[in-house]
Amino acid sequence: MNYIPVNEQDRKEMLSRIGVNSIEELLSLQIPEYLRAKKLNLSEGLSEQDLLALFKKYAGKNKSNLVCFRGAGVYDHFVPSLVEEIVGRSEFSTAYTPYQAEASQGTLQAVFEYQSMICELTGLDCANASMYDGATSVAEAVLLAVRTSRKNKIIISSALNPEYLAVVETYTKNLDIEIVKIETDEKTGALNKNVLESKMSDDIGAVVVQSPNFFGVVEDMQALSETAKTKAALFVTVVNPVSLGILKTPCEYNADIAVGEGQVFGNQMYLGGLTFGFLAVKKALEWKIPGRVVGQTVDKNGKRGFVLTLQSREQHIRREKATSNICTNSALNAFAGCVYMSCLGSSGIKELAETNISKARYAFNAIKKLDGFEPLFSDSFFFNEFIFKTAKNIKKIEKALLKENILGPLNLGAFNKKYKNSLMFAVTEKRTKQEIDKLTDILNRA
Amino acid sequence: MNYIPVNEQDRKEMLSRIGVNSIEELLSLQIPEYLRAKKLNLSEGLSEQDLLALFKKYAGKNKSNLVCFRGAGVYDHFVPSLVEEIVGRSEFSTAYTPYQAEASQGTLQAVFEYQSMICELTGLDCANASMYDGATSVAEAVLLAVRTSRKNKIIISSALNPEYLAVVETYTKNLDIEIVKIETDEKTGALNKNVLESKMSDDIGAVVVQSPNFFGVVEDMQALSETAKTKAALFVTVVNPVSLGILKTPCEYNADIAVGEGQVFGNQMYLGGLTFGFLAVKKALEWKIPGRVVGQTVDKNGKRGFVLTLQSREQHIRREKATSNICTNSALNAFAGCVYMSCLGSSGIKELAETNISKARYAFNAIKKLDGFEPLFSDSFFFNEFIFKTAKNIKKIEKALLKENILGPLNLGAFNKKYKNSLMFAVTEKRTKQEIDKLTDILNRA
Amino acid sequence: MNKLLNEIKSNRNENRIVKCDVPYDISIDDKYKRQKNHNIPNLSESTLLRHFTNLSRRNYSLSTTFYPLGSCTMKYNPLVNEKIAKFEEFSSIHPYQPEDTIQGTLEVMYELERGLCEVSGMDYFTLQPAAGAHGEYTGLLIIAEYFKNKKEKRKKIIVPDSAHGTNPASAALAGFEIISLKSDENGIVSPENLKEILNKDVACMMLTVPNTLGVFEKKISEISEILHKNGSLLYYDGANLNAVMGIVKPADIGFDVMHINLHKTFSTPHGGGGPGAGPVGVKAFLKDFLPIPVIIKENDKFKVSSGGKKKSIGKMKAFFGNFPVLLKACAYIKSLGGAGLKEASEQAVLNANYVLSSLKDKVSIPAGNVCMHEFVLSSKGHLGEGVKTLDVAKRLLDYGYYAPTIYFPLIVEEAMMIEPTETESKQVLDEFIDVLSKIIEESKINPEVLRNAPVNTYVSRLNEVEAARKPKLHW
Amino acid sequence: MNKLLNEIKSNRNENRIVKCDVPYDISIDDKYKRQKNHNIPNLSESTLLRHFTNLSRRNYSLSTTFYPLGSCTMKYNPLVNEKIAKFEEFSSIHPYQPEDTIQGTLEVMYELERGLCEVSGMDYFTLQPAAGAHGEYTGLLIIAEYFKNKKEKRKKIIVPDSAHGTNPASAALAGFEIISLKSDENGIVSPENLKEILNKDVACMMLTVPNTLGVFEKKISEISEILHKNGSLLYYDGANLNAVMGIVKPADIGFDVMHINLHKTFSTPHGGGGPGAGPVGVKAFLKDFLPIPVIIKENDKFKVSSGGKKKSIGKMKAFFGNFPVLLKACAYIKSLGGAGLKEASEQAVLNANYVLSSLKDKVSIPAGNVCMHEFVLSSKGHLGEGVKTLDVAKRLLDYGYYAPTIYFPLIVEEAMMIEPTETESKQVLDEFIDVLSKIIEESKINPEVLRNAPVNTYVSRLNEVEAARKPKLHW
Ligand SMILES: Cc1ncc(COP(=O)(O)O)c(C=O)c1O
Ligand SMILES: Cc1ncc(COP(=O)(O)O)c(C=O)c1O
Repeated sequence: MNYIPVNEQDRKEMLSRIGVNSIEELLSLQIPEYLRAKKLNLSEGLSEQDLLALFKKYAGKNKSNLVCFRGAGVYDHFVPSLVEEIVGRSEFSTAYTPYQAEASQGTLQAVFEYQSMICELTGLDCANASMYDGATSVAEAVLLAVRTSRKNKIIISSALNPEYLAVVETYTKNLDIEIVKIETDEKTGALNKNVLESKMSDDIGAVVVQSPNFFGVVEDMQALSETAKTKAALFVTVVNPVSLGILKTPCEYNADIAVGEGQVFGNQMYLGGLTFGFLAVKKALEWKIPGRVVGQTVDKNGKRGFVLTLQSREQHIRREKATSNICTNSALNAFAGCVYMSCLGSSGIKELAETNISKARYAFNAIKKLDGFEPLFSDSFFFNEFIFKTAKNIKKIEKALLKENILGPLNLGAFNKKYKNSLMFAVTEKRTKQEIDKLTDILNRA
Repeated sequence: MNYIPVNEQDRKEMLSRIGVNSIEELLSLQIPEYLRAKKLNLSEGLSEQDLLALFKKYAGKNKSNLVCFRGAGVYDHFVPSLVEEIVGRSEFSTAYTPYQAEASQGTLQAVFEYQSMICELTGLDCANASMYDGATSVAEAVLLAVRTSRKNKIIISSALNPEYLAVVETYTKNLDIEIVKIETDEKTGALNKNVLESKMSDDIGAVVVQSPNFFGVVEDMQALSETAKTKAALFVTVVNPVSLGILKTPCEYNADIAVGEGQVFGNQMYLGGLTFGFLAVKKALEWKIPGRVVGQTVDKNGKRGFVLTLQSREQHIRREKATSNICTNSALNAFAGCVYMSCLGSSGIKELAETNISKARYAFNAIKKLDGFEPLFSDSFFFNEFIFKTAKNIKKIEKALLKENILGPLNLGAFNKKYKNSLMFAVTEKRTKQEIDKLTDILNRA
Repeated sequence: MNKLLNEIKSNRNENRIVKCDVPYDISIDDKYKRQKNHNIPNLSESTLLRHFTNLSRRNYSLSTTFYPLGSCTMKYNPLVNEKIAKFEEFSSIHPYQPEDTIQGTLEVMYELERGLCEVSGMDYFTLQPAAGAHGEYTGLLIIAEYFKNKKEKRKKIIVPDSAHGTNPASAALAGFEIISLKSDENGIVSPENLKEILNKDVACMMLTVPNTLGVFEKKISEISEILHKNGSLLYYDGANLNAVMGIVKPADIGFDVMHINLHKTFSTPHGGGGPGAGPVGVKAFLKDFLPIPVIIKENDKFKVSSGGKKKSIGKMKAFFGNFPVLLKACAYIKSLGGAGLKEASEQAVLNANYVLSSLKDKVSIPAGNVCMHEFVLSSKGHLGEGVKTLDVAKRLLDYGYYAPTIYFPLIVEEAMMIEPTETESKQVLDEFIDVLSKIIEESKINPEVLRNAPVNTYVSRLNEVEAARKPKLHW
Repeated sequence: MNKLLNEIKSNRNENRIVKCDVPYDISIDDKYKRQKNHNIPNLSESTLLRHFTNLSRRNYSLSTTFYPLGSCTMKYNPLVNEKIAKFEEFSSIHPYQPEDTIQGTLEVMYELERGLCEVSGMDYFTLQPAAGAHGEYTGLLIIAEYFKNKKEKRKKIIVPDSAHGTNPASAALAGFEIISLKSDENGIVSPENLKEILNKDVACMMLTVPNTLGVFEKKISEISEILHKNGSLLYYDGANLNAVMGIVKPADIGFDVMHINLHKTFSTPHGGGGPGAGPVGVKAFLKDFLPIPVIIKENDKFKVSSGGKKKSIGKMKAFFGNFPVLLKACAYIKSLGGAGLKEASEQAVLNANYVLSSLKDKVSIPAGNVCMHEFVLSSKGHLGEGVKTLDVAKRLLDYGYYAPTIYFPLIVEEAMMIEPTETESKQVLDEFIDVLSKIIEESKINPEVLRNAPVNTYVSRLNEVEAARKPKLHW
């Protein structure tokens, strides 16, 4: 099976214009025989119907559509139909990066609108078109901070999502950058301003803090930012955009760079494979940021239009001196985020955040009442994710929940022995009261 | 919940321009108080998420996606992804009937292409844009035949799909039209030319024959048509368009009108609710046909374009003298048919027919070998549907099949006592060898 | 780029769709066999995607533009309903599946029926009719059957001259003779006129409320009384139900039979000409005449009942009706709820009056200064030399609007029927008002521009006369 | 109609998406609480559908037009793959679900890995990289780790001057210094030149085969030998793999590491700028350096393995990679099969040569008269007074074509890089050839037309200089 719209007759005519007898001849003119490959050892092609059947079979091997109380970086939020409808339009999905601006005003204006909404949400001045995901956006933020501060020592909260931390470590490993980790308080799960203060010195380029942090705890960003600024370090925040409907904005606590994972805005979970990283900065850093940026301009007739801009930062122009090697990014996922944000609007995003927090608190309070469950950080302020220690058998709990099609909390012990017996719950707006009650009930009986 | 994009502030400004204080005032100016309704007793509105959950609940009460060996008018054919993609484009689905031609060239050209392909398929000269379904297209064909022949006695094969027959009876009941049924041969399940001949007389306006008929048997249309023509009656054929990839065309046996159900071309089964009737005629009947017709023309600059035409036949102009009362038809379903036909092309439609017949014969031959199953019409030529008499317990068979997610053959006894113990099987290209073998196996063990 | 399918050449070698995994077995007696090959090109999927995607871009549609097409209620078609309609649990159902395997499907239909009954006040509904006209036809057959059953010979139906063309056409199809009733300049029926033409031959009168001019029939009670006293029935053409949900129930104000266009009031998309659905509601005394099958609920189980309905008019369509349309309409009712439906109608009325108020000084509004969900204006005397309503309509296309319904109802000269619906914002209406006003001015200053319109569409004005004179109906 | 989101006013009253069915519990200490409201308009779904649908109509895209964008392999993106990618069984999976609940997902990734290995000849693949550049970066980190492990200090990477910008940029990011290698006018690397600059500092050389001029590197074996003898490795930038599937395997001809752009060769759509996927393949000796986690098959069960990989470069992206892209690519391989993939490459080569042959008398083709899947032309000296390649590109937009890649590779003046791909028909190519020839003529007769192009697009030529001078990056 193939998608080739050329038949034998066409092929003959084409070969004859070229002046060869066969495609084989065309190839042999260019490729020495001894370099040629043998027949590919792959299964035979499939008809559309058989292909669907094969992938239905694969699909059937998953236990899917679970009621999800698991987060840790990827969250089960509701995706409005509008997002799928728009993002699925082939004019968006089958276009390339908008090199020809005049023929790409759809994509370009959408990116401009996306950038605008990210700026609104974070309060910062300039957002790029997207990075691959939250993890790489943190890594790029670190590089940006090093570039800007001209200091190669970066403090990072150890409560940064461990996947992100791993990526930052990979990205920086060959670049003579020193990562200094600071630990969170054992009691609160939050960073302690004094601890940060004790690590600050003039050679620190930036302080990177995630809030809500990996444990779900909201940090006192104001205090941390002020502490970072005492030594003129940049303050880099890693934020869950859903939380920005209600939590203090990066701008409000004077962050220089805000990054994060956008999957929560209009993208399904897909094994964590439908992601985009957002990256926003203060005006001063505008010309230093990585990735594509869209700007407004006018056409010959003075009509408003949009183009890729600040391009001299980029690899296709500056090559090894570019601010990043990124080329293809996560445009369509960021576009889903764009449609999602517009679909909710300011008031909807606020309600979204409020609903998340309300449901998470409802679940937290219900679980707290159960025998055998104790909050790991009892007095901390969390957003939509929290941790309980339990004396119960975690494997058994997971099984009991799965039997009822519930993907229960994450066993933090699997990440870090320090957190043995700790379960991390994520509760989004998508979880109904009924589902939460059922979870609580099963936990109770387990 | 509602979809209203107007808030209180807007509303105030609007009311003030109108010069009233409230919508209520606007209503009370026009509607006497005593005519006003009480509060609607309906459940509260639902959010998008809750609505989806409710309908997932309904959906879950169906036993769906069965391996379908049932036909009798609605068939389980494969629908290519292209059809869904195109038909789902909102520019097509959310447009109205193309009254403003210049702003509707997409729909209009598509209908023109649809008409063209129906003409290609049937060999006739003119097709309309669609009727509601196969049944109403037969009914409209009868009315058209009466109108054209000016004779109100119509012969109809009793092997016409009983649902269609019922609709024809409803449509003709108040119109002084006499329906004469002719029976099929008990042995062959087909009409006998001599029987038709014996019923023919000068006052017969038309002869209506379905082929493959309700029993799946292909009629000798040539002979029947010739017989009808001996008395100058119109020959009206009801055809399964899939079969036209291989069977003689209405044109080839000199039919005047060809109608049928288009669901088989690109529309899912949906309880028999995603249908369109096609209706094609010879040139001479062009001005008499019911429904919308699209024609080619040119614009002011000589550029090709398409418009609704022959409109003076229609209700909005001719009112009670119109050729039909139809207004809204089944445009989008017919469009699915259009995309489907184009997706297969001539050679694909031929292969489709050949695959249907091959698979049906494979199943027929396998079942024939089983104890307790005997073909009802052993020597007749069938397309993709056939009947077996069985001594086995039909209820038990159905149950056993359903347990394996197979929707087995139709129990004809439920339609007509005459066919007690008869099972009608439909086998389309969508059924795999494996599925047919499984069916046979279960039948054998039942 | 402007090719017809048959002008495209992208010949694929093989078919990706159909595959035969049993031995080919296709020997056929020549007398059954197709001789001539048809000429449908064998094109690649990529070619076809491009062809049809580009075609789609030549359509104005509700998803791209304001569509103030009077009488058609081009309101927003919620996407979530489309999504629900795609559930395989609904799409893969065969109509002859056993009842207990389609309980979900039947429940949806049952719930829709109940919802329509509540909105309309009727006691029973059939969901079988496929469109408004089909619903009219069904309703009139029910009425015919009712009288047949009463052994009354009533062969006439009164239809106001302002009615939609399908009303008389359906009546004729149902075997009735039509008596056309002259309405006043508001499209309103006067009880006096009615009395004059009424007699024992009259089976029923068909009415639209509000009427096609957007005017609520104030004397409806009187009219109903007159008809019912005469033994005649009253039929409600539900095309304009979007004006009165939660405000007036047709059954309460005297109607006996009605249809509803789900593709109008209940927001299912129109598909460029269908499929729609035209459920028919009746009062209890007409129940037995409804088409078969009907869906009933017994001990929390849903059943399909066809038998024992001797009086039924029979079947109007194979199987059950346009199920996906029914499904979307049911979802619409569930999502809005009672309050939402009423808000919808109220806002529809507000929007129409807002546009009317804003235009009333620039055109004539024969039916006066308030309206229900739509209104009809006459451009006569308000346009420049030689400019017609048709030209205004075409010029609107140039500004990116679909045109309102024109030259309907027939009783208004140079009519333009505007129905904004409730799902348009004040901003959209303001801009439309501005543009229409501007066009009216333009017609005086530069009438040629209107007569040459449209110029911004894919084709300029098309020659309809030529199309009908020498019909070219296929490639 | 040309509004930005924040200029639209269609204020809805309520939110239809989010609903809270537990008691509101939102008290927050002020120090955590957002003070300023953001300014994202609250618009209705109907308004947004129209806004974004209209935006979509301002894009050229593969689904509407020929898109001969060299180096980008804009081949047809099969719809069935999109459909498969939407299966809820895949979309609803959380990355931390237990292995035994995601066997289907893991099997898809495993099958894709196997398929890519077969096509490329490599022994192992990681699917984690999110795009081509990310793949380069991954591959170079693997190479760096390999040398670290061998305790060799090799800090340099050779990149030909014809290479894509991401090559040097990725190398820099991986901590390498770049040695630019001058290639000949065909973009071909000469073994002699290579030898001259080679030394023990060189970790690897990056090559694209065929190169960015569409020329197959005939001396690849010699180059490979030179490098390997020096202890250096050879990196394959797989952006041009569409030329050689089933024809040449990169691993066979001397490459040690490579990435593949699934959004090019394996037909996943480009999404207006991603997401793509850039799986990286390595020969067995580099296996241990691959990113974690890896997917392994044990006793017919699929497992995710992260541990025991001490040598791994670590993680390149959170979780597993861009799964929906991987899924589509896997479906593509399964649907074409081995023969289909080879046919695809063969036809891609034929199509490119057909266009080349048809244009060769009208422009310069620096790399000669045959090519692989794409070719680069130079318009220098073939256009009218003052007309540039840029103008030709813009004029192509007027004729409804997306423009080829221009001014790349950097070594060709006034370059235009044309890659037709295998999914275009002869008719499409013929028409494109005609139009391009016509434009070249036009440039001589009427150069202004080109300099003013485009005129048929939604906006005319945009001022990029102004955009960068006074950046306006949000509303
Ligand atoms: C007033 C009125 N009655 C009846 C109809 C006919 O409805 P349908 O087109 O669904 O058959 C229409 C539709 O245009 C209408 O506006
Ligand atoms: C030759 C070449 N290398 C590398 C890349 C980078 O790939 P990506 O955009 O997927 O990061 C491209 C893409 O344009 C390319 O053409």
